[in-house]
Amino acid sequence: VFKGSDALSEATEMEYLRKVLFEYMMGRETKTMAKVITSMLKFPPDQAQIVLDKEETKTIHWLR
Amino acid sequence: VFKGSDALSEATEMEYLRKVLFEYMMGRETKTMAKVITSMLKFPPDQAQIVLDKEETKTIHWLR
Amino acid sequence: MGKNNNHMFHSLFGTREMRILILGLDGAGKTTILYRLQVGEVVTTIPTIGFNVETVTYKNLKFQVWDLGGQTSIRPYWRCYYSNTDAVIYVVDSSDRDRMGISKSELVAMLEEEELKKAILVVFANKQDMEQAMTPTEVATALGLPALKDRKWQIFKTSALKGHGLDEGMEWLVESLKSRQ
Amino acid sequence: MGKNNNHMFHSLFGTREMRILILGLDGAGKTTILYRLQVGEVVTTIPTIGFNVETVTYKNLKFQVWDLGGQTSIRPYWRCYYSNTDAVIYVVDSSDRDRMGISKSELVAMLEEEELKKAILVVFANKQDMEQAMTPTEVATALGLPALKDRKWQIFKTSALKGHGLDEGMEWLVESLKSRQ
Ligand SMILES: Nc1nc2c(ncn2[C@@H]2O[C@H](COP(=O)(O)OP(=O)(O)OP(=O)(O)O)[C@@H](O)[C@H]2O)c(=O)[nH]1
Ligand SMILES: Nc1nc2c(ncn2[C@@H]2O[C@H](COP(=O)(O)OP(=O)(O)OP(=O)(O)O)[C@@H](O)[C@H]2O)c(=O)[nH]1
Ligand SMILES: [Mg+2]
Ligand SMILES: [Mg+2]
Repeated sequence: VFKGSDALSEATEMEYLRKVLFEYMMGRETKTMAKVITSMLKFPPDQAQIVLDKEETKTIHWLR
Repeated sequence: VFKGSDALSEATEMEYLRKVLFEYMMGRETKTMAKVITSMLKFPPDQAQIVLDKEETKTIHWLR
Repeated sequence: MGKNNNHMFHSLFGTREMRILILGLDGAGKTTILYRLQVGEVVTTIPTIGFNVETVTYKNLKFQVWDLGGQTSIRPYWRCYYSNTDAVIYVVDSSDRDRMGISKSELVAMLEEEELKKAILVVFANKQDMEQAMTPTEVATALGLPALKDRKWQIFKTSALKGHGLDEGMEWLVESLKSRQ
Repeated sequence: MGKNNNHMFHSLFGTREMRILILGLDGAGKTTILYRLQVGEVVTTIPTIGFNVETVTYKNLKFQVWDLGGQTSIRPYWRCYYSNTDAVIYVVDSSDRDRMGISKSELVAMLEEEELKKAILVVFANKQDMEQAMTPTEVATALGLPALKDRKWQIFKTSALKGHGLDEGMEWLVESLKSRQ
């Protein structure tokens, strides 16, 4: 993200990221939001996996 | 962020953001991390406040 | 299967929330359609930078409907939403002939994703109220729908503005989802 | 105050974790100092893009010590960490004469922040093992420390590499924190 694209789409991506982060931080749809966040910010695969696994655990916790 | 600065410091900021987000998503020092995130990504003041208030509530919850 | 079992099955089925994505290029009419479905009215929209997610009840089925922003720079993140999706409503601006090719590429890329392998596809050839609109058959051909393999799909001509065609599309979708169970 | 109360007071005091920030320009030696304090050894460091946070126990006091990256582009975010900070260890590369002015500006900006109003300031004039190092007095003057108002501060000459001066600095800090209670 934020590379090799024009200023306008950069602004769009920033706004999109803020929206997704806001939802994540409010605890809404965190599994999906976590995917978007780690993908937009190009988390290294191992770190992304740790984050997504953690989200899975949260969900299982809720279901119990 | 990610504007008006050279490519190198942009890369630094991205790495910094990833690090801070990772900690946040792992549930560590979330109050401080939330401040960094909302500040780096220039959340509108009202949204930043909502996020930080939510973090406060989390803490109070724990303390009880 | 006894009566009780049967009852439980229906009750489970009745409350399970289906996950539906509304996808398509920017300006196709996705957000307009979402709120048409939810509140039955045309709302004023702005380009969606992010998403809208609403619970829509249709024929006793509950849907969690996600309308994702379609602008070029945020399209790559559609895939983050694919997991556990039961159906995709793909919306096309039938009057936007220039971008039909782009719309096809995005559709093809989407259908290749493993997570959407079992998802039902409904295409809305939207904006049929416009003069220069392509017919549903033309749209279907332009998107390469007849060539699709291992995919339950159907195309409908719609006008989100006038409220035409959406009911037919949703009815087909509901029946398809039910018969899939 | 009865015996019990007194005991409780000490026990609370003994377990309360003080929050300390280690700040200063990139390359000043902050990370080296953090791990000197924690494990008593010189570790190999890379520039900190982010932060390190460790629990350091010193004279029965527990500190949560934050070492923040000092590069130009991430310095603006130091302020996000200021809340509830008991003390700041400000580290200066005493041999980096060219950037003493920048170091001063950052220090001044930091001390102006409301959240750090009551924080104790310890300055480490680090890298004293280097030939061209400025003396602590020179560093103090260059940073404008003598002009500070309403601030408990002290400067120490240190070499994180050789392990000189850190103990003296920490001892003063612990006493200052205790007498502040
Ligand atoms: N004429 C006509 N206009 C329509 C129809 N459906 C939607 N529109 C208009 O098309 C424009 C874009 O509609 P949106 O629903 O915001 O489009 P979208 O697909 O959500 O776009 P993004 O959020 O950018 O992805 C709006 O001005 C709508 O009023 C339709 O059936 N006919
Ligand atoms: N000669 C000498 N070198 C030191 C001393 N303290 C640290 N260094 C060296 O200075 C370099 C930078 O040290 P760090 O501790 O990584 O610096 P830092 O302040 O954490 O830098 P950032 O993380 O970029 O903010 C390393 O090569 C250290 O070994 C010292 O007292 N003397
Ligand atoms: Mg929209
Ligand atoms: Mg460091």
